[in-house]
Amino acid sequence: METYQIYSLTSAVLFVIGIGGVFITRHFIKKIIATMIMGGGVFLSFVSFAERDALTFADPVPHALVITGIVVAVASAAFALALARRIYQQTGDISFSNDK
Amino acid sequence: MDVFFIIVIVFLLLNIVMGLFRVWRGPAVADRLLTTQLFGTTGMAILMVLAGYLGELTLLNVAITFNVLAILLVISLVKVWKNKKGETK
Amino acid sequence: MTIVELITVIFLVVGCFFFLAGTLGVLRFPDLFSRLHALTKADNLGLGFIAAGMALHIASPWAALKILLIWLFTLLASSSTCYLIAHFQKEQDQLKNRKEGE
Amino acid sequence: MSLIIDGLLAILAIYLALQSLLAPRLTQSVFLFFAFGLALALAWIRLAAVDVAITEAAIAAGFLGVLFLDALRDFAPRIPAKNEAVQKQYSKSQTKSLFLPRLTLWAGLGLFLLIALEAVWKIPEGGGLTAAAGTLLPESGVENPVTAVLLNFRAYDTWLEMGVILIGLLAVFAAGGKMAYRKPGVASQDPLLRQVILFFTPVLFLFGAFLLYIGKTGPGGAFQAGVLWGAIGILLHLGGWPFIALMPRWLGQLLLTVGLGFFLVLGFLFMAAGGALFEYPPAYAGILILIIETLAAISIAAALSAIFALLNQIGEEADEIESTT
Repeated sequence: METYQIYSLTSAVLFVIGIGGVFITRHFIKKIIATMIMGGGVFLSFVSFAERDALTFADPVPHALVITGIVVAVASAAFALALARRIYQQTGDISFSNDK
Repeated sequence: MDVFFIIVIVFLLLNIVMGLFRVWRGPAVADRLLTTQLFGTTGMAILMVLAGYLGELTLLNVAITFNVLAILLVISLVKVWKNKKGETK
Repeated sequence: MTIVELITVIFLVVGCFFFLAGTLGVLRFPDLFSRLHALTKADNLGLGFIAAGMALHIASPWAALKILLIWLFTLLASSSTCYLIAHFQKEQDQLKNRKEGE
Repeated sequence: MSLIIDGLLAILAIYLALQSLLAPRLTQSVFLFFAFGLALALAWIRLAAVDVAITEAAIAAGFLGVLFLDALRDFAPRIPAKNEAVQKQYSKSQTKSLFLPRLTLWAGLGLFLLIALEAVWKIPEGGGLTAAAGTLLPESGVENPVTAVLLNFRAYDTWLEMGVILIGLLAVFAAGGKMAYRKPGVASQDPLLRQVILFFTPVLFLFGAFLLYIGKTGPGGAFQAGVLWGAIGILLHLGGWPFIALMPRWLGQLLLTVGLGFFLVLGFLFMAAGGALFEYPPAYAGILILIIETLAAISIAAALSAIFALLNQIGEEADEIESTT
C-alpha cells in the first residue's frame, strides 16, 4: 500500500458519498455540500495520480487543473447558494417540491 | 526523531477527532464556531510539525494562510448573525 | 540525541499537552464562556510551544521568522476571537431573554 | 510508518463527508463540512501538492465558510409556523413505504462504489505529463512547474477559467437582484472589531503579494493571491466599508475585467506577431507572467468579493422585508 493508493481509494469513496448525498438529502444546502464533496473526491483522485507519476516533482498538469477547479467549484457553489436563498425567500421552500 | 514527529501528528489529528463531538453537539452556533477555530489552530500545529518532518519549508506558507484567514469566519458570524433570532439554543 | 533535539522533544510534548487540555476543555466545560477559556489556552500555549520546538528543529532564520509571525498572528486572532464570540453570545442571550420576557 | 497519518486522514475525510450529509441539523452539516475542508487541505500536503493546499486553505478556511455562514443565516428558522408545516410534511413522507426505491438506490450506490474503487485501483500507469513539463520548464520563464502550466503551457485554460468566475458573478447577480448598495457605509461600532479589521487588511494584502511573487519559484501564484485579496474585500464589507459596492461603476467593471482583458489583448498581440495564442517570447516570459498574474489576482479578488457582497445583499433585503411586515 502506498500513499497515493490510500488517497485514490478515498477519492472513489468520497465521490460515491457525494452522489448518494445528492439523491438522499433534501435540503438545498445539503445538496450543495454533497456536490462539493463530489468535487473534492474528483480533485483528490487527480492529485493522487499526479503524485504517482512524480519524477523530480509531481505532475503539474493535474495540480493546475485542480487549482482552477477549486476556484470554479466555489463560484458555482456561490451561484447555487444564491438560487437556493432566492427560492426560499420567494416560496418558503427548502427543498425541491417533488421531494416532499 | 521521525517516529516522534509522526506520533505528535497522529496525536494532534486524534485531538481533532475528539473535538468533532463538540461540533456535533453544539448547542449554539458559537460553540461550533469556536471548535472550528480550535481545528484551525491544531491544523497549523500539524503543518508546522510536518514542515519539520518533511523538511519542506513552504508548508509554513499554508499555515500562514490558515492563520490570516482564521479571523474571517468569526467576523462574519458576528456581523452577519447580529440581532438574528437564529439558533441560540 | 543532541541537546537541541531533546529541547525540541520537550517543547513538542508540552505543546501537545496544552492541545489535549484545550480539546478536553472544549469538550467538557459546561458553558460557552469557559470553553472559550480552554480554546485560548490551546491557541496561545499549545501552538506557542510547538512553534518554539519546530523553530529550534528547523534552525533556519527565515523559517523561524515565519513561525514567530504565525504565533503572533494567532495570539492576536485568538484573543480577538474570544472577545468577539463572547460578546456575540452575550448579545444573543440578552435578545432571547428579552423576547421571552415579552 | 507515515502511512498511519494517511490512513487516519482518509478515515477522517470519509467520516466527515458522511456526517456532514447525514447530520440532522443544518449548522452541524455546515461546520462538519468546514472540518472536511481542513482534512482535505492536510491530504493535499501529504500528496506533495502544496500549491493546491494553499488554495484549499484559503478557500475552505475563508471564502466558502463565509458564504455558507451567510446563507445559513437565511435558513435559520424565522417563520416557525411554515417550517413546522414543512417538517410535518417530511415526517409524513417518511412513513410512506419507500422500501423498493430505497433498496434500488442503495444497491445502485454500492455497485457504483465498487466500480469506482476498481477504476481508481486499475488506472494505467505512465500517462502523466511530468516529463514533458520538465523538459519545457526552462523556457517558461518561471521555476515553479505548476505556475508554468497555469500561465504558460495551458494559459488559455486559465484565461477561460477567469471567464467562468466572471460568469459565476453575473449568474449570482442575476439571481440576487441589484448591486446598488443604498445605505451609506456605516463603519462598525465595536472598537476592537474595527482594529482587527484594520490590522488584518494590510496583513492579507502583504501576504497575498508575497504569495504572488513567490509563485515564480515555489508554491503560490495568482489564484492563492486572488483569494487572499478577495478576503480583504469581504472583511471591509463586513466591517461596514462596502467599497466594492460604493466604488464608481466604471472602476468596478475595470477591476473585474482587467485580468481577462489584458490576457486576451496580450494573446492576440503575440498571434499578430506570428506566434500561437499565448506564445510568449521566452526572454520576456518571466516578467509577462508576473504582470498577468497580478492583474488576474486583482480580477479574481474583485469577483470573489463582489460575489460575497451580492449574496450578503440577498440576506439583507430579506431582513428588511421581515422587519417591515
